[in-house]
Amino acid sequence: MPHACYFTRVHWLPTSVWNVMSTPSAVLEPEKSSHLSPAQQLDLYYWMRLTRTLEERLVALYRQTKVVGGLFRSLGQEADAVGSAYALEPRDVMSPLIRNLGSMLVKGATPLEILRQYMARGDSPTRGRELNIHFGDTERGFIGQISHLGDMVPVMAGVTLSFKLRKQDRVGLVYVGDGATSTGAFHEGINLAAVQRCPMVVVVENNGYAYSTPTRKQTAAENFVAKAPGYGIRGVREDGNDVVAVYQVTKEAVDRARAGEGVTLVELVTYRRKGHAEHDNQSYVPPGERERWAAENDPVDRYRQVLLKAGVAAPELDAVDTRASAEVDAATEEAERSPMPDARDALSGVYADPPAAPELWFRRDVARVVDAHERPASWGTYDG
Amino acid sequence: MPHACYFTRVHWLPTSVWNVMSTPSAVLEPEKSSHLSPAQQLDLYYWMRLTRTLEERLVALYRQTKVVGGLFRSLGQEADAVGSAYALEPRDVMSPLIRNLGSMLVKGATPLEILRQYMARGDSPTRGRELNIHFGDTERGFIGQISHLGDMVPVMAGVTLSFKLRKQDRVGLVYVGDGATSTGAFHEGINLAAVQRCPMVVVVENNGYAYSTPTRKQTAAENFVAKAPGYGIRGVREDGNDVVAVYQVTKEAVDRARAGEGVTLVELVTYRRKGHAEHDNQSYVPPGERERWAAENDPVDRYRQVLLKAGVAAPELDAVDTRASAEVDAATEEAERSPMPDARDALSGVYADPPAAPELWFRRDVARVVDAHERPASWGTYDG
Amino acid sequence: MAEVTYLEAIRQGLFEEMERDADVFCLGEDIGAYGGAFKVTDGLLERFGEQRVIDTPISEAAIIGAAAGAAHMGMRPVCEMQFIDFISCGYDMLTNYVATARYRAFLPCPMVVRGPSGGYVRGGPFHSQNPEAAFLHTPGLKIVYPATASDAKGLIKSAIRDEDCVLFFEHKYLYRRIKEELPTGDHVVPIGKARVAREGRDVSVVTYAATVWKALEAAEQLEKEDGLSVEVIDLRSLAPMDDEAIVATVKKTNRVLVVHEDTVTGGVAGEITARINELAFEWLDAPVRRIGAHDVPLPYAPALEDFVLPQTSDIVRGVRWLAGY
Amino acid sequence: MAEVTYLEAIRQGLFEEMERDADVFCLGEDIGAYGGAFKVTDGLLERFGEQRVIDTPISEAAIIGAAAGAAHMGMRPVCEMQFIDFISCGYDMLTNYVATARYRAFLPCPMVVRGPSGGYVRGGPFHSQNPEAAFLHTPGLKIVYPATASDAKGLIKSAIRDEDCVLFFEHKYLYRRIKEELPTGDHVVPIGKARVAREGRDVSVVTYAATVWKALEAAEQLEKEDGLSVEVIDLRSLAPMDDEAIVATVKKTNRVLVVHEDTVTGGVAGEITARINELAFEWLDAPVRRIGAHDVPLPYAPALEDFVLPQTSDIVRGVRWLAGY
Ligand SMILES: Cc1ncc(C[n+]2csc(CCOP(=O)(O)OP(=O)(O)O)c2C)c(N)n1
Ligand SMILES: Cc1ncc(C[n+]2csc(CCOP(=O)(O)OP(=O)(O)O)c2C)c(N)n1
Ligand SMILES: [Mg+2]
Ligand SMILES: [Mg+2]
Repeated sequence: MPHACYFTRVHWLPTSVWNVMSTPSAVLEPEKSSHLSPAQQLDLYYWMRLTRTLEERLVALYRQTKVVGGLFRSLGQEADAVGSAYALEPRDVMSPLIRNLGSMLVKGATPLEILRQYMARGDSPTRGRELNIHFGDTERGFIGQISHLGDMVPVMAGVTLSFKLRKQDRVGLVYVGDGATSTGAFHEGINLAAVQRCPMVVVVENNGYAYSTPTRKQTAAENFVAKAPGYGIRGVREDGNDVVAVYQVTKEAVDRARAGEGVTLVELVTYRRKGHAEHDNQSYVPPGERERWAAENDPVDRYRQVLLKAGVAAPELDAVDTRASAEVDAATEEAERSPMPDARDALSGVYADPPAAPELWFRRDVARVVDAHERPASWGTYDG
Repeated sequence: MPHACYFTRVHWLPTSVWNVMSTPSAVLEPEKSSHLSPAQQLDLYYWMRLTRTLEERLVALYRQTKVVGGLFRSLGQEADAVGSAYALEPRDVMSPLIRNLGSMLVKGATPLEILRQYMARGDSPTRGRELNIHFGDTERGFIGQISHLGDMVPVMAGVTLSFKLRKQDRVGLVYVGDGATSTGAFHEGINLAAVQRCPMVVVVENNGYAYSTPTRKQTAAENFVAKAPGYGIRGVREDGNDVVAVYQVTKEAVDRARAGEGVTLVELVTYRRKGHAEHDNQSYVPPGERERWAAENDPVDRYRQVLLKAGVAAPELDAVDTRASAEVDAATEEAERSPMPDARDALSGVYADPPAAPELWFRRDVARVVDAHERPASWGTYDG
Repeated sequence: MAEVTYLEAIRQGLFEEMERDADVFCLGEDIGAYGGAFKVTDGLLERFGEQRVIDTPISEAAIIGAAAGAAHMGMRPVCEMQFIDFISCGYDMLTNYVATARYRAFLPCPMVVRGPSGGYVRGGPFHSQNPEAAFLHTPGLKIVYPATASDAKGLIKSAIRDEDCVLFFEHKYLYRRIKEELPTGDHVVPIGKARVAREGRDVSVVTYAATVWKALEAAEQLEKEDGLSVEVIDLRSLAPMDDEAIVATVKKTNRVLVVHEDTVTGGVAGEITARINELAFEWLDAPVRRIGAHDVPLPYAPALEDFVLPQTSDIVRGVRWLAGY
Repeated sequence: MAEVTYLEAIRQGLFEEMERDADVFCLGEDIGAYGGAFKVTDGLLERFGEQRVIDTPISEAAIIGAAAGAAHMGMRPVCEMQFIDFISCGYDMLTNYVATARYRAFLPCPMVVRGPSGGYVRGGPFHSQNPEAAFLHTPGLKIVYPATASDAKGLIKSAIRDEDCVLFFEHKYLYRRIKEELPTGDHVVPIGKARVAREGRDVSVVTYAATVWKALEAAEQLEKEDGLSVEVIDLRSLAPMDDEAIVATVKKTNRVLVVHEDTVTGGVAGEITARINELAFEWLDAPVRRIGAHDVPLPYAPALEDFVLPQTSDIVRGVRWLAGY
């Protein structure tokens, strides 16, 4: 059972790093200092807390059926999302997945945007076109993902190829899950980026499951860094629930990419404590497994302990918690006031030219499209 | 330059084997004895010679414009094709590529079938439907390839999965080129087979080029066995121009697969001495490279020397050469007598039911379809 | 006898075929312990074991390719696409390898690729697709898309028994909304035969899948409000297509509305219109008209999805237009 | 002024656009030192260097995906598929990622995917395909398929300048068989506009790509042998389609034959037929008829390929049938 093996292979504090070089595996020393100022250390705590608080709010809204479509949690994975994204510069570009709400917050997405997205409002980033956190902003440096797993890897290979061709001092980071590593797109994209020595970092979030499928059914390899040598790139494996370690290992990979040293595969070992989406009852999870991770290895609790040990005062951390809640409260109120989309907006912007698709003949001069009884009884719950 | 590095990394006789286990690379001892009887040793020589003689005949026919479509040579690669296929039992199944004419001969394809294919005759194995050696026979145990590279890997994963599900004592072997390893299909197929522990052997024929693309532009890895750990499978790298070594290393992989030990990736290092197809002038090849391989590392010459050193009498080998030529002569004569396909056969057998596609309305009761002047001036030359 | 949902009907069909034929097995993502994203394969693992209900990595091309390989060897694989939208990842494998296998290499390829399809469920652009048009164009594939529970069961059984590859599209909006009593015994529905879902004299609606129900709803309304008698043809199979049934209804009503949920441009309705033109032009008293989704990716916000997709009220307007022509 | 082949015209177009705009770059298999399987990119490497003429691994999905990523960042990638048949490996990337990028995420995706297409060349089932039907169905993609050297040059330039993804299909049978003098200067042909290849009064043939030439050949013969005046419309662009031009010719001749090289079922001719039906039904004196390839994978033996594909003699028979209707 891979999750079991995570316990044996991943040590808690102090963390250690496994490096696999493209020539037979060598082991590097763990990083020493964190290079993080006290303010930055509090920052990391804030982003993790904000992620969790916002997701908890989304659960409440979901239960009130105010969320359209599925709800995806990153409970227990906040450290891997926040720590890795925190290693990027504002000019860098990242491609998040459904578990990377935290990464998006770090990169500048706001709780208000995310709430409007989940509630399918007309003033949400996609104006009600795409689900949950499937949105992006090239200005702030994150690309809107699509559902088809693996596809973002070739796309980010191209994003980073453009950085290289234009000699820009920018790096790209692409997230993939353990499951997504099985896709052809992952393989083609990482290989192309490796050959082109694109300034790209591939973060494999190994959270033990792909939907209901445990990692051992996803790959026969013991870990995902083992894939690095096959692409001739550097690979690193890290405890994904240690936010500082995650930051360090990602930062090093980002710095190397920036320095022209090409692609690094960073495997972050973590655990998906909730189901694939809210509707998933996790019947397939061995008893005690979730509870164990919750009790022994919650990334927020762990980091709080680290900061307290480091001398940060408890009230200071409580203040951060309060601030996060206040921000989420305010955002929720505003999001609830947001308008629903205007139906006719559905036709605009498939192409730059023509600006809108024609309204079809059977719709001309029709005001109300849908008769009440036609509205599906349930909106159902559909996955990532 | 990868080809250069082959010279440094691959020793000629005696050969050595690199094994890469899915745990950090360990090195195994080279195999000792060849387990080949004198008769079998002559067999290998016969199949290599027959391959070369048949391809030389095809070149002659190509120059006489009797070949329809492109002509693909395996000159200099006969050892990797013949030695690997020779490791299979008649009940085993193989999926060849365009450079595996030799493998197909070993598995029971006849020169007559191959000549008829290349000449697009009505009594050829595909009745003029598919090109060159794109044909198969499940009885004799080889599957007809398609052009789309990589696709045969998932297919063979399924062939071998069926062996496993039915508890049959059978093994599957799939060939891929260095270029084909970059396809998503290769990745998905080998990974699925690895997870399912299918009795499958993947032979990567690393001949230095994919069409005009040198291996260093195909992958940043130093070699292809480095991909094995990422799939949690065994990997072996061998001198592909040493037919006995190729046989040994493949045989071991086949035996392991048969014993339920799962997938092995066998990288065979060889060199494509001719162009991608006959029309390719190889302008992109560094001067002297081909000549060097021809002079220092021709697999047929090398093996002939081995046999002579081992005490086989020259006349015995000459007799084999004569036999091969005679067989190709006879097959050519017969193939030239073969009829062209019957046009209306083009509509049959897309489905089991209906048995044939309907003849379209504008064709009903039409005898002659094509006016002479419509026949394309040239048949052109189209690639693999 | 108890009523059975569209979803349960498919499950029963799979179950019965696996009982009947040891060569039938299922492979796909999360189909084992989890029973599939929609629970279509629920209980199969318990009954048939891990050897015949295989959880795969996330690799649609390999799922389809491996099914083809096993099919060549005489097995009868049933592939699940977790959502049919992901069949696009196996497009090359299906159109180039699978569809041509028998023709180019005389390799039998009896296999089924099935999965939840279609919209009206707030699934957004990647969980609502109708992929039939992309495959109708490829000789060598068969395509079915049932609208009723009874057809769903009868067609999945035929698909599994067919000697060639059958794409079996299941409409997820119908999964739990459609309930019927099913015929007892070995209930098989032949591939390639349409069904008259409702007899009528004035106008014909030719459609399939979820819009069959919208057409029936519209027919009701038109009978009440306009006294129009609308015939509804449920194609059920798209490849091969039942030309006879199409021509029969054209000759009967002389006015045809072709309806599908998929986007109009390049959709299956174009093919149907062309066939009517070729086979029954003289019988047409009005142009064949098409109703389908607007030509945009499917947005997920309710107001937007409802606007983009064809609705009952659209069919009502379309039929009125044809009746008044 | 010298005559230029269809192939050389495309090469010139690429060359000129790369000269004009530093953001334009090419990527594909063997397009650099080798100049591409058909030499369409010959000389580009020497002129623009390895940074702008990139030899990739054999990874069509990554080629297309990487082009999209670079396009988001403001570059204008031109992807070569070594044969267009391999675009099927990028089908998911094109239809799900690229086609939806602007709509779902407001991501500009100006890129071109081009490659040698079509048959009549003994290429067999995997080196002769016409993939237009598989993409016409996807909102968000544009499709052009030129028949003349002048259109080939003018359309590749427009495609590169377009703000969205354009699939540029090149007919390999025409590469070296079609020669013309090209307009001088910055010769651009707008996407979405058809061309009257030959004026006529009695029957219209609506077609594109290689069959334009067969239609013209047939028109000649029909004029000589039957005194029939045949109008030939070369669509050039399939998405968007030039409805005006189609309706205009229908209103002129009232008899239409739609011809393409691709297989008939599910092909583009169905869409064209449906549009004529919707937009000009009253003007039809005969059913719209379709001529295309028989519904089988394309075999490569000359006798078989010639039988499967539409030929000039077929168009002659088709027009005669319509004229006599
Ligand atoms: C190509 C493709 N196939 C199937 C799916 C359906 N699907 C959505 S999420 C998911 C599991 C993803 O697991 P993983 O990559 O480990 O990410 P995680 O959810 O664990 O973060 C699956 C199978 C998909 N989105 N794309
Ligand atoms: C998916 C796909 N893309 C492109 C091609 C065109 N193509 C045919 S052979 C070839 C090179 C293959 O190189 P390699 O795999 O090394 O095999 P080799 O010819 O060296 O034996 C290419 C690019 C193809 N057949 N399939
Ligand atoms: Mg996971
Ligand atoms: Mg090669």
